[in-house]
Amino acid sequence: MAHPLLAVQGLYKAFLLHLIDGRTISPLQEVSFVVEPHEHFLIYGRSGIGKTTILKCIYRSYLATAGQIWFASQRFGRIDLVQADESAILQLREQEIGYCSQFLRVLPRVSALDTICEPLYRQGMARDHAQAIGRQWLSQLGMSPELWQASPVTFSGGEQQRINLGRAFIAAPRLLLLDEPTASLDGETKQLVVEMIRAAQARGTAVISVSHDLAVLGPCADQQLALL
Amino acid sequence: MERPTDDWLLRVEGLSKRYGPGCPSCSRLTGPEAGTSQCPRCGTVLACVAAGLSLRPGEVLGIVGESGSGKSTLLQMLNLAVKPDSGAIWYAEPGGGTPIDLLRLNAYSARRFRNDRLGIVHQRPELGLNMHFSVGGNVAEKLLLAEWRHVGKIRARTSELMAQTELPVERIDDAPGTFSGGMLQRVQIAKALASRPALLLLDEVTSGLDLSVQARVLDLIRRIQWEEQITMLLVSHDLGVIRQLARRTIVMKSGHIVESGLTDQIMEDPQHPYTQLLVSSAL
Amino acid sequence: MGYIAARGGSEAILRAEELVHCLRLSGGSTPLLLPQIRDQLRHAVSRAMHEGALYAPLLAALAVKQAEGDSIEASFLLRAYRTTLSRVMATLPASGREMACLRRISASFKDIPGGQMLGPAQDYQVRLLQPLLAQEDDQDVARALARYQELVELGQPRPTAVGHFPKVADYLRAEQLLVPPPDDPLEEPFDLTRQALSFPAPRSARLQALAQSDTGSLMTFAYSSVRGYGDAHPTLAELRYGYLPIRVAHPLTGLPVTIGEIEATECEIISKAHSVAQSDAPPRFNLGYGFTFGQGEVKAMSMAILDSVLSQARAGSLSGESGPAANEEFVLLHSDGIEASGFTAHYKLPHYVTFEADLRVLERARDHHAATQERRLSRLVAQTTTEEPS
Amino acid sequence: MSQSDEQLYTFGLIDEDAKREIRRSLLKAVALPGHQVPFASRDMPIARGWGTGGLQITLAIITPTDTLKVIDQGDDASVNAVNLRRLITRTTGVATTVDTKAATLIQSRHRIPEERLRSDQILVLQVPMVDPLRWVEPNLERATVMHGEADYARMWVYMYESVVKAGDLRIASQYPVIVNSRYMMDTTPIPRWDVMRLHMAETLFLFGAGREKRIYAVPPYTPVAPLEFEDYPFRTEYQPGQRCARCGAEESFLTSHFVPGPHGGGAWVASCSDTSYCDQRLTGQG
Repeated sequence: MAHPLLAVQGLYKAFLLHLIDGRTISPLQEVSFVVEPHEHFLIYGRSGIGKTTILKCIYRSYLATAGQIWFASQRFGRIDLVQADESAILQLREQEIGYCSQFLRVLPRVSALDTICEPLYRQGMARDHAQAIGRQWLSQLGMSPELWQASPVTFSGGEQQRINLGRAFIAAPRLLLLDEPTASLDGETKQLVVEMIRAAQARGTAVISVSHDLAVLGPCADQQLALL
Repeated sequence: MERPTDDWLLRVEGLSKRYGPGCPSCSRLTGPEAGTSQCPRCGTVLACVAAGLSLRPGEVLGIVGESGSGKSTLLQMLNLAVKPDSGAIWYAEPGGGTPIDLLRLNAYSARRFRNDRLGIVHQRPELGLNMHFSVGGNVAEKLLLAEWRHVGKIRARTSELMAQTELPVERIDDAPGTFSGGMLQRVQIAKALASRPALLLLDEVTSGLDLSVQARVLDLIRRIQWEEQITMLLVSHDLGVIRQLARRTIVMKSGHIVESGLTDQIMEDPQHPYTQLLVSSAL
Repeated sequence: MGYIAARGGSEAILRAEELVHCLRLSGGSTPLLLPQIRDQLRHAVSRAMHEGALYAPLLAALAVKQAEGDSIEASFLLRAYRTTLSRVMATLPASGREMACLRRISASFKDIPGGQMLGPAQDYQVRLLQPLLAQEDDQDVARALARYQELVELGQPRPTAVGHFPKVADYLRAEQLLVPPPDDPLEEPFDLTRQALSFPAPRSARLQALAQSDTGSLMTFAYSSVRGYGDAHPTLAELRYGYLPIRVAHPLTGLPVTIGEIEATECEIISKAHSVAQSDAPPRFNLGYGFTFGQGEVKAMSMAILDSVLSQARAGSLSGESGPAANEEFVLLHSDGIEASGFTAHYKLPHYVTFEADLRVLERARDHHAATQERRLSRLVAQTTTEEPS
Repeated sequence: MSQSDEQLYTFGLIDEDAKREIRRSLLKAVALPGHQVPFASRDMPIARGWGTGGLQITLAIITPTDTLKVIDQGDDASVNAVNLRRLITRTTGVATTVDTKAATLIQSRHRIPEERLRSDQILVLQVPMVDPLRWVEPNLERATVMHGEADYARMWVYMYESVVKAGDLRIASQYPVIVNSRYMMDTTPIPRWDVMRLHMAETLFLFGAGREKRIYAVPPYTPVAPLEFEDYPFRTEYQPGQRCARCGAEESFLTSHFVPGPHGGGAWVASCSDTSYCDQRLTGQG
């Protein structure tokens, strides 16, 4: 393989806060690393050290202040996610890069099934087909069928996180970004997450997770990056 | 920088509109920094200055800004209802049509284009509907301009649209005046969809509605977007509405586009001082 | 075949005309002479002239006589006559400043330069019928003439001012309290007799149309705009009535030559004005202008109010709900008395053909209604029968 | 009387300038079939609304060798027709006729004569209301823009509403048509029976509205299409089995009138509205 799947070079992020007298805060000092296909790359460190900032810069929810993030895209070839135009990013989000936030942000009045299927709909999969896959995922995640048509707004934190993870994994992206995937989960579900990561790797997905939960995710990581 | 795609439906370049005679100081004394779009010297309003944007087929673009920011002027120019002073609105029919500059169409062709390829939903239903005609007649107007000449077929299509927008089909012949605010927005949506437009323009469609009604109208718009994969341009002062529907967002202030980006980036990492203010006020 | 439809025919029309003529004289009273009408029915003559848009007092008196006092008919006769006249030349613009005033009042200031002059005003008359008028004779005429002389002596102006007064509007304009006139005054004015009105209309077209409009219509529109269906707050800057010199350019020298004078009423109304929204100019009053041939004060005032309202409507400086009087098309297209009366009266013409067509359509609509009712009924019957299981 | 008229007035009453202006407007109207051309519209000695538009066109194009026919409601002897004919002949001295075939110039109110008109004839129609869009847009400024953009959707909605509310197209007369696939035109209050006789006709039709100050035209061989739906087609007043009570014509426009009986009472009968057509059929039959 000529290029790694993802090469982060000199990534730096600062926020200029216009409303607070133009003060600048920089949660993330320069960071560089490389992620290979199929790899599980774990970033750990105490909270507030900028772990999430890295993921958001990769996903372009944040605009990096400096550095490059080279991604080996199937659609566009080698592309710098810092500079790529928005429509390219949107296409990459649909087809190649998934993101699982720490908390599920759901659209109100949309059922659990539709929520989990949404990435498949976006990829243009037929509704029936997508929902068949969605149901499989929901039962694997241990969601009882009477909840499938309900809105996740009413779910418990653990249930919401399961939906959140399912949504991220279902699309089988080439790169999956997980933000504290085991937070607010019980031990059994934490193990489920580890299995899901392994299964995704087996299907060809590279995973970058950020966590302070080294005990659970450490053993299944191929590489680790500690932020100090 | 990569140019990954030229696949766009609409491409707007340097679109400007001013009201008033203009003077040499206009551009210096207006804009986001000046905090106004009206020139204090000559009174000219620079409603929209050199706006540029592009829309991919099937995408939803949000335009957010306070009243007077120029977002409605921009929308009305795209609706070919307000003639810009300069700029171009390139349109490429999905599936590889030759791009045309909509501003170069003659009045007749512009009218036809507006009817057949655009749909608009106004904040105030009386701007989009003729209150003297029945609901069915209002929806049928677009079909009639597109030369549908069979009452039976027109009513069948109108009924279909009413069902799609969750309107009671048996009330097809009732006057709009007997409908509630939320239902009137549905009627407007049904009318906008009648010609299967390439682009749907939504102007503050839920402002002024009760919260629960607002939610249902937004759900409807989202569902239609899913089902029809229709390209939408959504103007709102409400970031919550934009967040629910749009994946890319443009922020306008005093006639200028001050920031544009992915909606989550605008929300989580706003760059422009005004956007930061907007986001912080919304949360 | 025994069927012959009722038909008008030439004979009937001629006889109808003769009957009208005879009926006027059938009472056996002394026929009216034109000077009597001109002098004693002054307002009828004025009205025929300003609505007929022709200044010709004796012809107007003839029109009033022929129309038997019907003001719209009299103005119609004058207008139909006017159209046959060839145009010799156009007069130079006449200014009310040069009017030799018989009357001149302002409601905006108590004292105005030159002073208030009531002149011949009916305004303060107690409206009691005067039975003695019924028996006027030559002696009364002589007495009135003598008294008129005395009154004229009493009101004799100082030798310095021969009835020419400065204008209140000029004073306001000098103080920069008035918006500038909307149109370039050098522009060739619109000619209503040569061009069809189209909208938006230039102000010169508006003023011409208003000047020849029906007095009652203008009064109604103006009244509505000040009463509750509009945003007009008029103050009478000045109303003057008197003799206005008329000049033409001498065909050889080009110098202005006075060819005569006309009796006229001129009115200027100022109204609470706002500066136009997108302008840094300070707020100013708006000025509306009214003018009639002869003495026509209510019409001149109504015209000035409407001119002001329409100017403001066009400039977008009206606030609040504005009624029909702020709609230029609506006002100008519906206030010409001759057009309005003609069209209203035309419904006296036969409409057999259109009525027959209407009848056919009504029959179809009634059939449709009956069918709908029947369907509704049978549905009802069907419902009731299904609700009661047999 | 006619002596003094001749001294006071020119041939055709109105002055040559006015005639030229009307003829220019007519040329423009012919060049843009169905389009409303503004003209000054002089004051006439007959009332506004009583045919001043048609009258001005007739006076602007009439020549001393013309043979004139004037009808109202199809009737040469109707009061208004008599009145207009009297004015035109008094100021021009042209020959008049009641025979449609013999006329070179026909001025009419509300009807097109039953006999097929020829290319050497001109029909002038008196128009009360000009703009077919007034039912949906009374404001002329806005209606003019709608004509400019051929934006007739609202008028079509009006037709649709007519079907929905009355079960059929309920416009009786002044039926709107599209002329030459471009402009929507008011057909003056001619009955629907006459509307299709404008289509691809040999004759020049001129329309004059004096009070509204507009002129328009349907030149020979111009397509004229009434507004209709595929499932609700345009229909004329014709009823199968109809028959003129006077001449027995089965294909003509009839109007009803009351005929008193010899011993009091009477009956409603229908006969041809075109009286000269009816009379000729009677004499032809002997």
